[in-house]
Amino acid sequence: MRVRDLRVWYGTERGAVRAVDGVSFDLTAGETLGLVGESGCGKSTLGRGILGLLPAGAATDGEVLYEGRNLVALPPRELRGLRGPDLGLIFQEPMTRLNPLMRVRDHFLELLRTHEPGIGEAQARRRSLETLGAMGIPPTRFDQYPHEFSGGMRQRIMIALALTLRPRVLVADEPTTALDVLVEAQILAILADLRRNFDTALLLITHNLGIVAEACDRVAVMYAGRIAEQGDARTVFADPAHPYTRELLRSTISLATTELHYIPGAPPDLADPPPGCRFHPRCPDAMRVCPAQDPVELDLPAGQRVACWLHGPGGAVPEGGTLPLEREEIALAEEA
Amino acid sequence: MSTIVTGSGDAATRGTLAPARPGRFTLARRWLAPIRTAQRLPRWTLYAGAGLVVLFVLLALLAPLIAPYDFDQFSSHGVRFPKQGHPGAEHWFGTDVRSTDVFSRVVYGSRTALEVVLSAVVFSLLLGVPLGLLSGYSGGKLDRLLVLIMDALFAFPYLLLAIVIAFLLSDRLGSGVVTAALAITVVYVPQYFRVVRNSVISVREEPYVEAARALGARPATVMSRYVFHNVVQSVPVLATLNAADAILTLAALGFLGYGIQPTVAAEWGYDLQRALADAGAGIWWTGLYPGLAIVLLVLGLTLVGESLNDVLNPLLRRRRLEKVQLPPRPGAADAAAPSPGPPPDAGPGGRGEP
Amino acid sequence: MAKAQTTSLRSYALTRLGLVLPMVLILLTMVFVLMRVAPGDPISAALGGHLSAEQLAERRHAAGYDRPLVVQYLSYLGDAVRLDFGNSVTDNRPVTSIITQNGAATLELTLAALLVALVFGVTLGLVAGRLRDTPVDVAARLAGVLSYAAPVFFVGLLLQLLFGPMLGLLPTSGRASPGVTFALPTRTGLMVVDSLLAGDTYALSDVLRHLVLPAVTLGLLTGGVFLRLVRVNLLQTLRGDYVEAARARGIGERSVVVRHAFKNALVPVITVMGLQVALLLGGALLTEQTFNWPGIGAQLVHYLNNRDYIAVQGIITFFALVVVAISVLIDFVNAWIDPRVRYT
Amino acid sequence: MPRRPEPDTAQGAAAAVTPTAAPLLQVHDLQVHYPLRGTFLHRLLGREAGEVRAVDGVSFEVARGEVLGLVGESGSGKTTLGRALLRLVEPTAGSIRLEGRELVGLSEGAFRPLRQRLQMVFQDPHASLSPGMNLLSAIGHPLVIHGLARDRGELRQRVAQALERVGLVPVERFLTKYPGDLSGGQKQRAVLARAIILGPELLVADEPVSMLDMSVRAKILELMLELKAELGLTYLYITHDLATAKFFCDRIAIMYLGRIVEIGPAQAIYQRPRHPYTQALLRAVPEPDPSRGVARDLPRGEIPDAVSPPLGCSFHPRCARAFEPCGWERRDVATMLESRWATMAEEDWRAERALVGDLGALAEPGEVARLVPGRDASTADLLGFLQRLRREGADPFWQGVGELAVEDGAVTVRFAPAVDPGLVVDGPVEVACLLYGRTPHADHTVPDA
Repeated sequence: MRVRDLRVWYGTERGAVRAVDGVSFDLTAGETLGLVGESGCGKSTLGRGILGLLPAGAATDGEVLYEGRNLVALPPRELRGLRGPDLGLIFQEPMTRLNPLMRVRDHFLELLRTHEPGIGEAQARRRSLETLGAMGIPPTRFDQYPHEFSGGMRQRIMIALALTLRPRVLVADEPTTALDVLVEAQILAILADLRRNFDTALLLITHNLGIVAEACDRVAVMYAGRIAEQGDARTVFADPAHPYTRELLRSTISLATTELHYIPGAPPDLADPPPGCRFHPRCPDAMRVCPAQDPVELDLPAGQRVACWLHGPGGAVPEGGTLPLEREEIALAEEA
Repeated sequence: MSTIVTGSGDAATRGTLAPARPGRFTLARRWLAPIRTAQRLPRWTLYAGAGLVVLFVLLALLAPLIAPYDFDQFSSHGVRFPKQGHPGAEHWFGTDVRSTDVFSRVVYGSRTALEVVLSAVVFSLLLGVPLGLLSGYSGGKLDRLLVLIMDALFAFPYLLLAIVIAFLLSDRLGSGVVTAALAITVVYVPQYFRVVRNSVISVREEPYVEAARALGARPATVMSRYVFHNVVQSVPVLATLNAADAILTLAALGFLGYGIQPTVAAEWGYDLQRALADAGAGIWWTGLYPGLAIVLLVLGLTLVGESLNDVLNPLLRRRRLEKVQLPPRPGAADAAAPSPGPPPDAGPGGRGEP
Repeated sequence: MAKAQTTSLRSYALTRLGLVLPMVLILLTMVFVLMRVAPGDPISAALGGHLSAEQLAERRHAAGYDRPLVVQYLSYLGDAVRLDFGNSVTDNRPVTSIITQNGAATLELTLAALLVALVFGVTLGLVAGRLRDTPVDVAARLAGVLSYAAPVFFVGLLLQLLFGPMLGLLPTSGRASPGVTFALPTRTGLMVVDSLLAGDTYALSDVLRHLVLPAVTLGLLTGGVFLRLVRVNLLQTLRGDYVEAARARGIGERSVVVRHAFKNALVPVITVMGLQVALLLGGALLTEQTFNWPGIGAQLVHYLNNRDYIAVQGIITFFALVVVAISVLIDFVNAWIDPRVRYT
Repeated sequence: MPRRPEPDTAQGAAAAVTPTAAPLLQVHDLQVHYPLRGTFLHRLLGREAGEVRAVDGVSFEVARGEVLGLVGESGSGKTTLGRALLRLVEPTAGSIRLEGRELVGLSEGAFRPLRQRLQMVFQDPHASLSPGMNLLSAIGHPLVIHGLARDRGELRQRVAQALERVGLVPVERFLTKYPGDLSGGQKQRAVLARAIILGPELLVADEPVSMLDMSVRAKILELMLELKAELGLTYLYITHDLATAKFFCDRIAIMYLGRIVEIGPAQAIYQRPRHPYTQALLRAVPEPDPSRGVARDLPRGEIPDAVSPPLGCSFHPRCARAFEPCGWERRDVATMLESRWATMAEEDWRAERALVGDLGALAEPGEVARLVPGRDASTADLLGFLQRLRREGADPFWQGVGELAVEDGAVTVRFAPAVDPGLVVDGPVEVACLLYGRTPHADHTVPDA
């Protein structure tokens, strides 16, 4: 799947919110791409935008190429046909994602009958139990109701539901945020094995850099509706090119943290984002050119792709543009 | 839906911290804020409903000025009014079987209705809300007992209850406004009790109530300063919808003959019961106008209640999502739309758009 | 593995029945107290004018009103449990016979009205919720509010003006034309059922024609409440997480709306139906007066006017027991439909 | 950026904080049980409706100026414990002593003055402040309650001072603000201001940063460290996040299902976790280091239902190193069978399922499991099947199984008697696991994490 210059804007009373504002990236089969960013940076909108699951008031343009077809331009009926057999989505809170009045069995039968009308009950049962078994759900609990399962079990059922028809692309929107540490690790192990067992391309959306580092091959760091930096996980973590990636890594508290660090200020209001590079108000390396012009996406020799004037093509920077930007200190209490 | 064309020019209101205007009304203004910003449908129904209610309030207050005759006057200057006379210049709504002027009875009827309903709502508020607060916050045996009693009252066909109480009280207090109001009160106390109790129970679990207890605040302070504020917001909606219901109950009592006796005051339900006999003979005006009066007043109150509920209840308040029209992609207009080139290959130049 | 078990419907039923006992007790006590609020005792209240002092005393002794209040209370409870409400003072008619004869008429009217309310209220509610904020939604909501705002007797009056003399198609008083009432053998007391059992199509059509106007009038009243409730619930379920998850799985919009949203939206309707029946019984009282339908409501008004407290007490107790029975029934239906209820 | 004071000597952080005389807080065998709202029948027949033992016998001490971390997943009872200390929830048993003074059983009136010394910060900043009170009245309310402000002037001045202290400057702008106008971080600062305005000694912080954005978490933690240094506070830091706990706390107590399973200096625990649960937690925490893959050897299943916790050590059903005395019991038979069938093809698991009768009977705790064979299966088939599984011995479950026998038409599985592990000293740490403090069996050496 190739996403080219995708834009998703919401119309609200305060004007148009530019949740996703020109995002491009690739997702290849059997590869896991981690999409990471603080809350409110538009990563969920991007995840849902690809599958066309946006609320009514959202406007989308740009290209999401999948097997030669642009999903953004696809008529809704055809796009719905793809959801299930080709595209899958896993949500954050598992507790409310299953219909409380339907047994787990009926969820699977409904799914299989919708996409493969002719399928017999026995065959449908067998395939559902096979996927559920792979997720660690015992066959004896197939006929039970959702409220009889714990949070972790329900998330496994959701993943099984998404994987039953072997989709080529799976989007997981903060799949483990609502779960405890041990159950989170169990779910991450399942998602990381998707490559081997189901040859699925996985877009894993999270705010936790640790999950991206351990479970993803490539990573894309998103800030205020745009991708600041993307590339192979090892390269990006070892030598972050974009100042935001660097600051985010430093402010993440992990077992190795010996010193607290934070990024001053708060993520911008997407209805009226700062001009030019949207990180410039909070960026320690901000230069004069940063608020003036949008940064240009560039591929660095090490393999990352970054949108920042620090690496910007020399020619496009007006002279004097690289002088540090003077601006008044951000107040301590000016925060998210 | 209106289309918002976004140019880089128009500066949408930045989300700056609104300068705080200290003063007594800040709290009230915060409550009313959602109403001011209500969107199309709820705002329109709110104004329509309010208009109707105001009309009837005016009718009630200025009844003597508006009504040409007294509510039980059947003659003027010695001339007796026609019996079941057709609506005409003399009697806009015609006259009924007791040859009293229908228009005057409708006008005075609004006064009775509002009087009874207002006192009923106030009585049930004064009884239901404190009981609900106490029971919701204290819990334990008192709570279980009260809930059982209120549920029993709630399950009972309320009209039956109202009739029996009105009937029993009429011996002692006479069948005037007070009896009707008390009869209706008993019916609605359980509703206030239940709504207030449920919201107290949900608020009691909120962290800021626990924080108040952690600070050492006495239960009374916790209830008044922390719990009351957040519970009382649901009462206005309930009061309006209840008032609408009370009017129907009052009319029903009147219709069955247990409401306010005709000699005491004009009452639409009673007039309708009289008009039922006329209907057989095709006399429509004696029933139509009091009936319409009931419907319009109840409609007004329900619309106000409904739209208040739509506006205040965050769940129902639907963010008005206007269709947004994307401007052409910056810089894409002049360059050919980026052809889906080969996947980003390595190399310094890259494929950046200008 | 935290294997929670679904407690069977049976054990849930036991607990639910357990909760009914205090409710019935409270209702019966309330009725008993209400009756004692009236001045004097039932006998003198009802027959004070006609009988001499000692006859009154003798009748009062026979009826046991001179016993201490507590003893009266216990005997009242005993009778109520055995559904023996004694005889009415004014016409010495066993209250139980009043209940069976007139009660059936009220039951038939209430059931028909409930049908109308469900059809009118639920369908319009689903339509309004689905097509939110379109003209259809506004019209449906207005219809809902109007049907709720118009008192039963006013609608009855309008219908009588419209259908009565002018068209004569739909009779506006009584349960059936005199001929049919006389001919029809009463097995269940529900004339529609009796005429079906008797296979008498003419009687059936006559009874149905009599039933239409009162049932519609009473049905509209509760229909308004159902409409508003279903609409609000549907708005919430349409935004439910499992609906979004179903769409993400590519389930067709129609089955997402019907199988997921509608079904979950209707569950709360069932729980409220218990309360609505109480509203209906109240409304039946009015409808019976408007269409002089020989129901138990009409009887109650009649006995109340004659201050016949024993009959009134009996009828009200019947009402209370019916309401409690229906609320238990509704809970069973609820537990059967919503597995979570059985589980808690 | 303040550097966390590195413990100068390598041998452990115990020396970092020199506990002064008597410990500030002593908790001994604290228990908090919530009665289950039994059905009407339970009350009618007087049968015990069961209860949730949220806190099931916890003992620890907190020295003045120390930060003790209570780390555990959901259902571990850490939040209930925190709230019990402030009597927001009544303890069922045990004692809580603040500087030697017993708090459990004190009347609310007698306890109220002591509340000035004990304050709490809650997890959800958006819900910790009443929407109807502006910051001046919200933060000033504790002073009004305890009558510490003579007049409005002094009240305003002390609130302004507190706002200054937590960084909500310029103060005039924030005094008349309502919680609705503030961001998450700002609200948590206001909550901290309210907590410190009474000059407390012990602050119970229940997940103070878990609902804040990554970039704000560090700022609030740093503020709390500054407040501790400046006001000599003692913290009880409740969290599920092992990373912030490691940075923030001097000593740590790991909690599972209402009990402390391991307690000791933070450095010692992170360097060499002893309890299998702690080891698993530290393996499972995702670290931002791509060379480390996703954790693989994880405990099975999930946190059991707290109403009837597993016998013996409540972690045994999930523990890969559980052995004979750990408390294997009847319910584990069903779990073992079901997790086995999850991985098998349909025909195979159906065949095995047919052998075993109703699994429902295995839902109650008990040291003997009685398995009635399926309709068309004999006790011999069932016994053979179980013995075959035992020979495979793939599941630690079989370590706890004593004798398999056929008794009147059913196969009985007898388990070794369960031993409830108490806290045992092991170096600078105390741990509640049967692998420690006893003469460990030959084949259960204690591998390093």
